[in-house]
Amino acid sequence: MDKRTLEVIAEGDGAYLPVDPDDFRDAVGRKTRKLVSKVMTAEEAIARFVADGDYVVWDCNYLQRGPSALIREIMRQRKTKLWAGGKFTWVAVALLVEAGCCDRADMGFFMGGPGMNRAILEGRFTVYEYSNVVLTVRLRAGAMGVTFLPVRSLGGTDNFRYSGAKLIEDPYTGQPTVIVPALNPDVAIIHVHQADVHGNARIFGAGITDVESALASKKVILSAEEIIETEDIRHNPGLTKIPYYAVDAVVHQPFGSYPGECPGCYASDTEHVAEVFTAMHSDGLGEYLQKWVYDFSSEEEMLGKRVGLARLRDLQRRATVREGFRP
Amino acid sequence: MDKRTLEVIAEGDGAYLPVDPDDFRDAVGRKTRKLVSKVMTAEEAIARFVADGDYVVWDCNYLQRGPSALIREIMRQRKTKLWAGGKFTWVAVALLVEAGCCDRADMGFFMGGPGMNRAILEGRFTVYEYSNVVLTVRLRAGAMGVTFLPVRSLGGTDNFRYSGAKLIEDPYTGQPTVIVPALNPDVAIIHVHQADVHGNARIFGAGITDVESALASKKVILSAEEIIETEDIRHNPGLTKIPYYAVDAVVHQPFGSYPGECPGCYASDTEHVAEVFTAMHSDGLGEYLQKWVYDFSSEEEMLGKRVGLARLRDLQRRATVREGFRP
Amino acid sequence: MMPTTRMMRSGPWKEAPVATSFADREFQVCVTARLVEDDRTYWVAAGGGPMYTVLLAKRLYAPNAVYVTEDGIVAAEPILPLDPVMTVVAAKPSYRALQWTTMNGIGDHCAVGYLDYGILNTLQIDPYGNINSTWVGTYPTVGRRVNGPGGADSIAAMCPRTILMTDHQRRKFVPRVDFISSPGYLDGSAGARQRVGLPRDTGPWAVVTSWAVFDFDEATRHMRLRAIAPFVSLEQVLDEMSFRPLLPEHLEILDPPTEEELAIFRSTMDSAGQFSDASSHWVVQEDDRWVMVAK
Amino acid sequence: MMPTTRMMRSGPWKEAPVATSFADREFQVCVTARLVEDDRTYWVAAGGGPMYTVLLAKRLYAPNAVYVTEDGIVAAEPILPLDPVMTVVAAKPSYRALQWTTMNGIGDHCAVGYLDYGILNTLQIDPYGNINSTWVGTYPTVGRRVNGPGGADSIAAMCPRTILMTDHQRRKFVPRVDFISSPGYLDGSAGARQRVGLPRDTGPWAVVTSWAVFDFDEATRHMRLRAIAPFVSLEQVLDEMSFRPLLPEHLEILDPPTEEELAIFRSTMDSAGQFSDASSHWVVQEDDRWVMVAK
Repeated sequence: MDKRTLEVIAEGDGAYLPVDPDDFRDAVGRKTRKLVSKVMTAEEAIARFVADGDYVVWDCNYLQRGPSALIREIMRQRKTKLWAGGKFTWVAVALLVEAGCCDRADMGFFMGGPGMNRAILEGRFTVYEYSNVVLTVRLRAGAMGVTFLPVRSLGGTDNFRYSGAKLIEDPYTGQPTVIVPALNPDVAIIHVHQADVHGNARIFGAGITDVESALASKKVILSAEEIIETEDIRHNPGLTKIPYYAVDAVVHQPFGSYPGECPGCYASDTEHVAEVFTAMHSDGLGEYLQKWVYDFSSEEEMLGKRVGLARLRDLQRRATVREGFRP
Repeated sequence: MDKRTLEVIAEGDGAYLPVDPDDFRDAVGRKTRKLVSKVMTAEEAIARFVADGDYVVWDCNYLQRGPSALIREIMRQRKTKLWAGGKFTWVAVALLVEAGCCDRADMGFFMGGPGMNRAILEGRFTVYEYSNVVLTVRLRAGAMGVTFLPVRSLGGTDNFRYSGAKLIEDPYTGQPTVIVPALNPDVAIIHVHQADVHGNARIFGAGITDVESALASKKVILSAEEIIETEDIRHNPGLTKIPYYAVDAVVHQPFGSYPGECPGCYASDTEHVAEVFTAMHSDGLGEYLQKWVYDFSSEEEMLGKRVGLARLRDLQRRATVREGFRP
Repeated sequence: MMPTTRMMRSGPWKEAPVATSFADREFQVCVTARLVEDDRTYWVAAGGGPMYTVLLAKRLYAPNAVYVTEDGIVAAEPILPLDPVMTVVAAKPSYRALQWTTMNGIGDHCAVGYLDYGILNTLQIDPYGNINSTWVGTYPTVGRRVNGPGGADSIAAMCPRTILMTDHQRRKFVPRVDFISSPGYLDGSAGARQRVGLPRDTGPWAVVTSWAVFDFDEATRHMRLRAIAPFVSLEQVLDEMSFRPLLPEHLEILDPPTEEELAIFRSTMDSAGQFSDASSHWVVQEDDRWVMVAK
Repeated sequence: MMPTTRMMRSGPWKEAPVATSFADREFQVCVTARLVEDDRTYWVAAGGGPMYTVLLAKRLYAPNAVYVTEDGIVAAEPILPLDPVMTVVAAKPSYRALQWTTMNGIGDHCAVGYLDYGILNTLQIDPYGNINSTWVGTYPTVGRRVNGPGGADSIAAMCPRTILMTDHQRRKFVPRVDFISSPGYLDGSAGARQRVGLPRDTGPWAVVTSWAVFDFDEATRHMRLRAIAPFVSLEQVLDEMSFRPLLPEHLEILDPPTEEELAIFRSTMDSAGQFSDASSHWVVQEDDRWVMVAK
């Protein structure tokens, strides 16, 4: 091709987190490379590494091997004005909105209910429209250190109109091509099966975008079902999904995905799942949060008093499928 | 940004494999989704799936967990006019040029010697300039089904001038950004530790771009140290790197990386490695090919007669590091 | 002849004992399962009708159909029934897969063309197969927020053929969707999808409701009625749509569910009745005629 | 003060017994090892001087320096010595790593800024630290093909600080490289690297040869001599360069290798002598003075 310009055919008008890969590199440059222990409580990790106004992304979700305990701690600490990366997340965004923590979200998939609907119509909560895969592609761009990526979807939808996507003349084929802006969240919260104290982390089973979320985010908080020795990491480096230098905090949080499932460790609490869905659809999330979050100063207290050891044991017993979810 | 065009600031003038993702999708659409056995000999696989003029990419290289046996079979069958993806490959390109199989290559890293130099100066062999990582990024673009990807390297070099890269005004930041064209090779040849008969493949240890090469290529030939049961695959799906539907042929090829190392299986034949380097630098690759390739009708014959069982056993014995290279 | 017609006309179910009492949504799953091609790859929306459909088809009609889900699970042999909503990133639906990858991973598989069919649910659908699952009303100021596209946008954009499932209700078949969450043929014009960057030779292939099956006219890309259930009339079908589909030269009458289809569906998929409870109608056979009663 | 100076001036080697006989290339590795910062991440060209350097530094001066290689091996504790050329995608150099990823994986780690330093070999270098490892002569018609950039282009482009290693020979220090394989400061103008898309705050940081250490002037980005070996004169150093570097206000004299440095290097890295055999000179101490003899 000898033409010297490319046409920008169309652009979405949705706000998006500003794209500045060199600024992100500066933030990464300030993180330690030392193999020091980053183990701390959920309370300390959220207090230190989640600031009001941050863009927060989590991997998986409140019901499925997500950092449910860390999400509850964010609400317990009454963080405000968070921008949520709402890819494939059933109820978490609705909870954060109900708790007053979140005033906007990039949409992939989440459920709302009357509470979120009021927040939208009253202008307390704004949604920018993408899809699950397009949001994971945006995180992938952030994890590659580039400013954007082309995608073969999103074009022609109203998501495109209310997003940060652009339709440009392809530099190589001349055909219309959709591109989406890189996403470098302020903080990623990720639940993993195993991590060492430095943050080298293992995740078993299918997933959404754990690795990309970790590499794309300025701050990374891991909650881990199990803390393992760095010796174990070194004996099978192929199992390490997230490298320690990307990690700022390691929270030892057994049942950190409760009420969701952590595959190979425990099943989901189906009664609790039904309760949160019912609460969401019947405008009862306030009571839900009081019962499951605000009434307790910590996850340990909630699990011990509200769920109870017998119930936790039962959830572990119900995790009958183990193969592939252990080293 | 409300500007409607993007400036193309500079463009390399190197030829590159034409970018046509929809054409690639058509090729992928013609591949079977059936769980049928794709096991065949190296001879049959190369005869059926490597055509004269094809763009051929291999992962790793002739000395390091690469498809060395398949590369020798390509030379044995005297394929011609191949375009080689020369990322991180010590001697393989020089061998293919000496054998008359290859008339151009995209350069990442390879060694030449007098033979290749003559071929270049006499116009029998053309090189287009990239780098190892940029070639793996081009394959990644091909594996994502997109037409190009941005990169934070290559700019300012003479590689850029002799490549298919472009320097464009970034659609999001307005800053100069380098983009490189997607690469969808005609055929990928990849050596793996384990595969089932359908092509579900496991690779252990560090690697270059196995998965991207497989997903980006129209035809995929695997050589496997070991054929395992599909039952084994299903018992640990997290170990599967390459999905069966991307694979056209599975060649059971123990010592398929000889004279290179296959980590956890056998060490490299250091004498052979020295021999091929010496031959390359002293213009002796013709003799090398006669001795190690043309004198034999198959890999089995070469390994049995030229290397010998005792030597092979010794190479296995020298593979003392096993941890992490086994399920 | 469209594959849909061949598939509707003949199959093992012709010889099987017919069910005499079922929800119209159960009928929808059975009919969709009969459209599943063997030896093809499917990206199914995780959970609900789409996943039930491919699981039922694999049991009865297309044992070698392969499906993936958006969490990157390839060709699983799940342990059924699944826990409510626990259809992705969970142990039972992941069981005995051939590969576990990620959402970006499976998005790549689809982008390069390895996934032949998609199966989706729709909240609203228009004559060109555009889907709304984002907003009911006037976006974003009047009405109600729904879930968003989830993985459906990628499936509808990149799979060569997409099967859309929806209840047969007037509010679902609208002349214009309130919001295009996932692309159909857009305005129906030739090349409309490629003009916005979508891959060539992709788009909606069939729409299966609780009462009827539709495809899309090759020339106009407008939705076309192809077949109706034995328990409804053409008038009933059209009356429950807010736009008029094209009509076929020959209208097929769909076969009712078989006892076997329902037994498998009810015991291993809809075991808690969560799916059929949402049906609008119940169908029973009373001396050789079908009677449909609103629930 | 530039880190290079601090590092050259003080260190544990000051107290260690000095070697009295060594190849100038061995000196180069020891000097470079002393420039390695503890608790920093390094992307090293696999094999040869760069890898020897970081391994030697980890043994003696920077135990917590972390290095990666282009095959995606993070923080290995390799089994030494390594087999010839088997420095990547091999078992011994991979041993006890914290992570095994891929070339694209490690490229991402570098692109987002996790890799602080790069260490590279160079065939030709110019006053602005541009590197040629592709072609000697007039590309592509006259002269000789070399190896190509390999991973060096990515390292030189994306690491905040790059250390360049080369033999101290006139043909290596050229006013203009025949081919820019990996970027230095390009034409030396302000913002030259960002104008071609390279990340901010990156570029060559030091050049270490078998005889001297250079850095780059902050204002002009022109190569500047900082220190020379105790066994060469300033004149010898300048005489073996085809361009004249900037000269420092104060010229440092580098400490010779220690016996410990050489013992470790010779026993665990250069055990076959493949590296030092390529040295141009041998250095011996004869009554308190250093004598350098051409090999």
